[in-house]
Amino acid sequence: MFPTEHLLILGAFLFSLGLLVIITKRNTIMVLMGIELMLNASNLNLVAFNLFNPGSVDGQMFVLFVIIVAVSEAAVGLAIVLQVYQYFRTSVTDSINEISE
Amino acid sequence: MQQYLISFLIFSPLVAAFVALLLPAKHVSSFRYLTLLTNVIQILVLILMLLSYDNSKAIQFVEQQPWITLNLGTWGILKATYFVGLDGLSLPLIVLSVFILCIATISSWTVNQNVKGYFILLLILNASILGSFTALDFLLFYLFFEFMLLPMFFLIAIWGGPRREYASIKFFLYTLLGSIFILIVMIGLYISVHDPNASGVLVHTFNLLYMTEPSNFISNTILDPNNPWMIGPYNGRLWAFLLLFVGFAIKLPMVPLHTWLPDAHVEASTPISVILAALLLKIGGYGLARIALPVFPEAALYFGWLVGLMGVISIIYGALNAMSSKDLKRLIAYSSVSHMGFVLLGLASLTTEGVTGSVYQMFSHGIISAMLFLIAGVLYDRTQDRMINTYSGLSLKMKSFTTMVLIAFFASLGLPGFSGFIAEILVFLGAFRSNSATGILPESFAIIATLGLILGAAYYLWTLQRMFFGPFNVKGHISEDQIFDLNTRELCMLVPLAAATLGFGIFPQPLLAIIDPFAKYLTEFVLTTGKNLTLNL
Amino acid sequence: MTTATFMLYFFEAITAAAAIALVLVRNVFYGALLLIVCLLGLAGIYVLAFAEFVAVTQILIYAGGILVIIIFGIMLTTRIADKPLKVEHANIFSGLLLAGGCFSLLAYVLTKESFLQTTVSTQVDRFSHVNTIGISLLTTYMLPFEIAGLLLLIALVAASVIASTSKSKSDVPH
Amino acid sequence: MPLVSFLLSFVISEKYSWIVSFTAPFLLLLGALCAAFVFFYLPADQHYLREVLWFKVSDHAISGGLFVNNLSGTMLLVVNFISFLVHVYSVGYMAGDSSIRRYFAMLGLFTFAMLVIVLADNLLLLFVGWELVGFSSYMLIGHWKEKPQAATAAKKAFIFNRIGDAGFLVGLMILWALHGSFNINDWSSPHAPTPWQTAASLCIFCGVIGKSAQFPLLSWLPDAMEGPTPVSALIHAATMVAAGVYLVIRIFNLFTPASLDIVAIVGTTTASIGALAALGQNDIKRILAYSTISQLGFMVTALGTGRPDAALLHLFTHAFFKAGLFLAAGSIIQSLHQAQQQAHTHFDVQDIRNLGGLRKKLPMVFLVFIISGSSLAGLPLFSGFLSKDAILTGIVSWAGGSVSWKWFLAAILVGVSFITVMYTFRMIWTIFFGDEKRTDGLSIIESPIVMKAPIIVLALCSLWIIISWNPFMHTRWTSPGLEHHWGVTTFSIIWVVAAFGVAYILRDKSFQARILQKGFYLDQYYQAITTNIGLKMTQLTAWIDRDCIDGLIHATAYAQVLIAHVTGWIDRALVDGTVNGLVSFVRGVGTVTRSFQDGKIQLYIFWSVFTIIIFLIWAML
Repeated sequence: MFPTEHLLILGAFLFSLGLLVIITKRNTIMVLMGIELMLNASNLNLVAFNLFNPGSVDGQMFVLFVIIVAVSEAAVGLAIVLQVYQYFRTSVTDSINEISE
Repeated sequence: MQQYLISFLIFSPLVAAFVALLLPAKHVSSFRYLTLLTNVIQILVLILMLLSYDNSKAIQFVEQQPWITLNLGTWGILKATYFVGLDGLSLPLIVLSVFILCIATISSWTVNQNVKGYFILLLILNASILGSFTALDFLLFYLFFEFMLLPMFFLIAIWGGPRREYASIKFFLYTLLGSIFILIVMIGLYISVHDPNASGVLVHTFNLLYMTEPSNFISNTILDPNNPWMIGPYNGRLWAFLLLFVGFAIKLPMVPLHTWLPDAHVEASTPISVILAALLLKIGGYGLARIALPVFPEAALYFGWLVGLMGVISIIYGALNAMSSKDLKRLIAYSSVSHMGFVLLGLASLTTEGVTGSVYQMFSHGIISAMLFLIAGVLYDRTQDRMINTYSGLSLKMKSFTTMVLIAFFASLGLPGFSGFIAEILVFLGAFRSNSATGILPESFAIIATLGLILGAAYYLWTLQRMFFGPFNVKGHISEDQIFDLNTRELCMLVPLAAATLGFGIFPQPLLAIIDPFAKYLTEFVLTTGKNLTLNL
Repeated sequence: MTTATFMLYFFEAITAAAAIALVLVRNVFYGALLLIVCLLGLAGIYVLAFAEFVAVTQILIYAGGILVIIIFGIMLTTRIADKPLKVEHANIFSGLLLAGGCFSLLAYVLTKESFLQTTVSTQVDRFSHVNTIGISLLTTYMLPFEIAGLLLLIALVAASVIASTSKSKSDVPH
Repeated sequence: MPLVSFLLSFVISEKYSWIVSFTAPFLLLLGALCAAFVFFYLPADQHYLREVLWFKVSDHAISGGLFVNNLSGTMLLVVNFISFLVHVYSVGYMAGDSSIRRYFAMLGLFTFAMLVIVLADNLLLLFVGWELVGFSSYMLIGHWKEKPQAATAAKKAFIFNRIGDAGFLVGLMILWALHGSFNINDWSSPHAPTPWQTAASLCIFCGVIGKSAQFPLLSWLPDAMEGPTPVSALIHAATMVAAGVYLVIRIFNLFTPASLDIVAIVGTTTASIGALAALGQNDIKRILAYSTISQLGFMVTALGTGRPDAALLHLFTHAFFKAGLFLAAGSIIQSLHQAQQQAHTHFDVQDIRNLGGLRKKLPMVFLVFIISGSSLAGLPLFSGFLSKDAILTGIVSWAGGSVSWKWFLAAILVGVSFITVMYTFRMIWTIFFGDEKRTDGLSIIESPIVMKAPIIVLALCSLWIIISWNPFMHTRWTSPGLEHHWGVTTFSIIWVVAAFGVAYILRDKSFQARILQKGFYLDQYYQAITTNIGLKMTQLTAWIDRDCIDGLIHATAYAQVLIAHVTGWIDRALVDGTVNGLVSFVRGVGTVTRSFQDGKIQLYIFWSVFTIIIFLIWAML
């Protein structure tokens, strides 16, 4: 008996924490980390649900694609953060609110 | 082809307004020429119509198109038609309107502020005036009637004088009040009248011709002649007549309801004053003669004395007020009140002379008041000052202007040879004969009204004496070189008007021949129908 | 309790602890390190959940790739290297509310559903997964795979392009 | 014949179109000749009528027609002839005036309008002419419009006329209601006197009172002397004021006995007031004006006594001698003006106290004054004597044998003719005899021939020959019904001579009673009436308008605004109060939602996720 529910609860927990990070942290990079955390939580869920269907690897395939997307996202996101940083001289999100001005 | 001529008259300014809407606002003069072109086309069409008009027939150039037909199930069918036509009442007014609107356009040449909007409003006004003078469907009439208010309000409120907001709002509220009264009656009539030609189904109609026929009223409705219900001392029809009377009297304007007029005139710019005095006031008289009298003939007989009394009061009161005015335009406005009192008096008399005189007076006052307001405008253009006390001895500097003023003033005070004389004498004759012929007005009304003539002479001559005679002098900030004689454009406006008032004063027959059959028909209809209807009191 | 179960709990605990620490920590650099711990823990869980290939990919890409990028980013955005980049916390209440709500919701759903009855066989061929994945990547998931490659390419090019054109706010003429 | 008359009117109007002013007298001459032609070739007791439809109301056609009989033929001649002479005179008198074109145009219009009155076959057309005469007289009195007095006088004249015209109009209305027609010939047969008929005739007589300056509307005529003197001669002596008399003669059938009595009383009153006032005046033109009023009173009295023929005769003679007097006076005024300009002195040349002994300097004018003045005074051998004699004869026969109030009127009239002699004598004496006063030392040149000629012609017309070969017989003119009364004639000769004597004795006395000078203060009364009643009325109406009606409207407007405020308060306090809770809640939401928009990404995320969660919770529960 594999405690699948553990994985699912953990996924939910990680997802919530990722959300928390995204909302509370004021640094852009930390926000990106929070996103990574949430992506991983979903990956964990995919893996866990894949256990219910032993013959197939569809869930794992999805995990792979998610990782690829995450990579792209991280690359582009960090590039933007760098650019924003050089533009505003800060990586604090609330300071970058020129859109509202 | 003939039947579309009226529609052409009404809609050509709308089309022009639409075209003007599309033109870029910076081509200022294009709007002026466009409006003028529209007016000229209208005049041409009108001449065409006059040539084919037959004095002996009743309503001509009729066009009737289905407009609104709503099936209300058990409530019957609501039917309003696009129904226009011309008869001896509307034709003179249409002639007057087209003519005056053209003059007003020429007079608007000096408008420089927001030209596009101004001329578009002017064109809309043009269409609605013509529409309300030709409509034979109550709903259509009311639509045009109300529609007139809107451009007028803006024309006063945007292009007016210093107190224009006050004046325009006063104008608007007053007229709106009148409109509400008319609306109430219209709804009542709509409920009470059915179309006799509709077979089987109950068709509520707005057709004014059907409304005049007592047999077309549905029994036991509020305005049914045989309806015994009373509202207070009178039955529904008498109330309805009173409401209509007040509604149109505001527009006319009659004395206790007239105070919007001086303010509106003083604040409005010259062309607007011209249109207001020459055309809009006529809607009141037109409405009374077209709707109130024929639809409620027995009420017209019953309240005739009231209408006549208010007319007499207007005549005297307006003249007295004119005498006390210090502002030239205000004086003219009050003189309008006084002159429109003659219209009331003549209509109330219900004699052929009286009614003919009323319509003639509407026509003649249209011409004369247009001229008077143009004169005031000429002076205002020069000096921005209309106070009578500011000037004296203008005749020495402005010779042709003084000639025009003399013509206008004497025409207005009813000198023979001018159109006002014919109108007033007919009204007097009718009003005096009314007692022996119809028993509506006592003779004393006509006699008291002659006081108006004396007062008219007094205030005009006094003004002449103060402003134009004596040694030349102007007060205040006005320099002498601001006073110069008429230019060609002003002559172009004033001379045709002067010629018209002279022409219709010396040769009244062509116009009278148009009006007379209508007046005869109206009086006979009202008298016979009104006497046949029992008055439940 | 089998070793596998123990290992599972262990990795789960590590992951959860690292995630909680990530939330609490103020230093961004520490945060990145804690994220690595968290991701490694997850990789362990993947191994235990019979997803070896995913676990390897996780370690390679996340721990090896993304985290390196993140740490580079941290270092590039820290102006003075010796002063650690501190992070202020904001919206703590709303964040907690949201996260709590989210978690309780998900937990409620999870406990309500009856996944637990489903028996998961542990008797699976341990290496058949990599095989299957390889085959399905080039057959069933051929198109997504190619697109993913393309996406990666685009992302990389884009990232380098974005990062290369540097402009400061003070340089921009207003 | 009618074509000629038509042409006549047409010719006169022609001049209206600003042809050079010198053609005007010529055209008038043409007109006068036509009139003479008409007058002499018209068979007696016949009339000519030509009608053109003017306009039509219902079934009543109102025509514009020309009607010529003996009466209007005479009038035609008088009007045209005097008008012609005045035109000629004006060429000299008005020479150099800047607005001479307007002057002649208005003279032409006046003559035209006068002819309309004379020739009209219906009362409405007559009324048209009546008013036009008033208008042109207004323009002519106010000709020197830069003079404020002229403008005031013109206004006064027109308004006084207008008051009369209003009465006329009422009369027209009554007639229209009675007969449905204005045609004068329709009433040729006397109707049975009804109250309405009396009313109608009296109302029309109101018009006459206004136009012919009868009591109580007489005070405009002296003021009208502000106009150019030829105008005074033409309009205010010869023609226009006589139009009233003519009108009564024309529609004499309409008058009932009762109304005729009133006419007689009015006439007598006017005659006496005019004569007395004339005695007290110092301005030469005003003397003449009051004398005109007095003479008009004579005519009206003659009418009232049922002697239209006598009235017409007096009208006829009066037209000539009064026009002559006016023109002569004008000639004096002009000569003196010119002399003044040369000598650079200034005094009022119209004030007879400044004049004296002019008979040597202006012999021709003196002669004319003597002739015309004698005629005015009613000395035998002059036309005035004949016509006055006719009137007196008429009044004596009217008064009848028994003593009644009618004799009282007769006595007054006799007294008036006495006073007439006195003021005429006084005027002539003061101007032409005695010592020269202010004119001393001025070299006075007589007027040019264009001015002299008309005066002489008019003076000649004042001789008895024009009227009748026998200087004591007037029967050619009067109707057969009026017997020539030698007793009256004799009496009047004696009476006039006696008056002459008295006047000579009293020649140096002046009658400076203020009441006479001011024309019995009539003006002051009118002033008081107009200012007290008229202006108060206008102020009252203005006040009503401004304060009552507008005030009411403003009050309603304010009430509306007040109600709006009250409802607004209710809205705020009660409705809004309940809503305000919501509002503050919404405001909270608003600030929250505002944060959606303030660029904080994390809050965006928070809210979107929050919403999703809320939605999910809602979806699951």
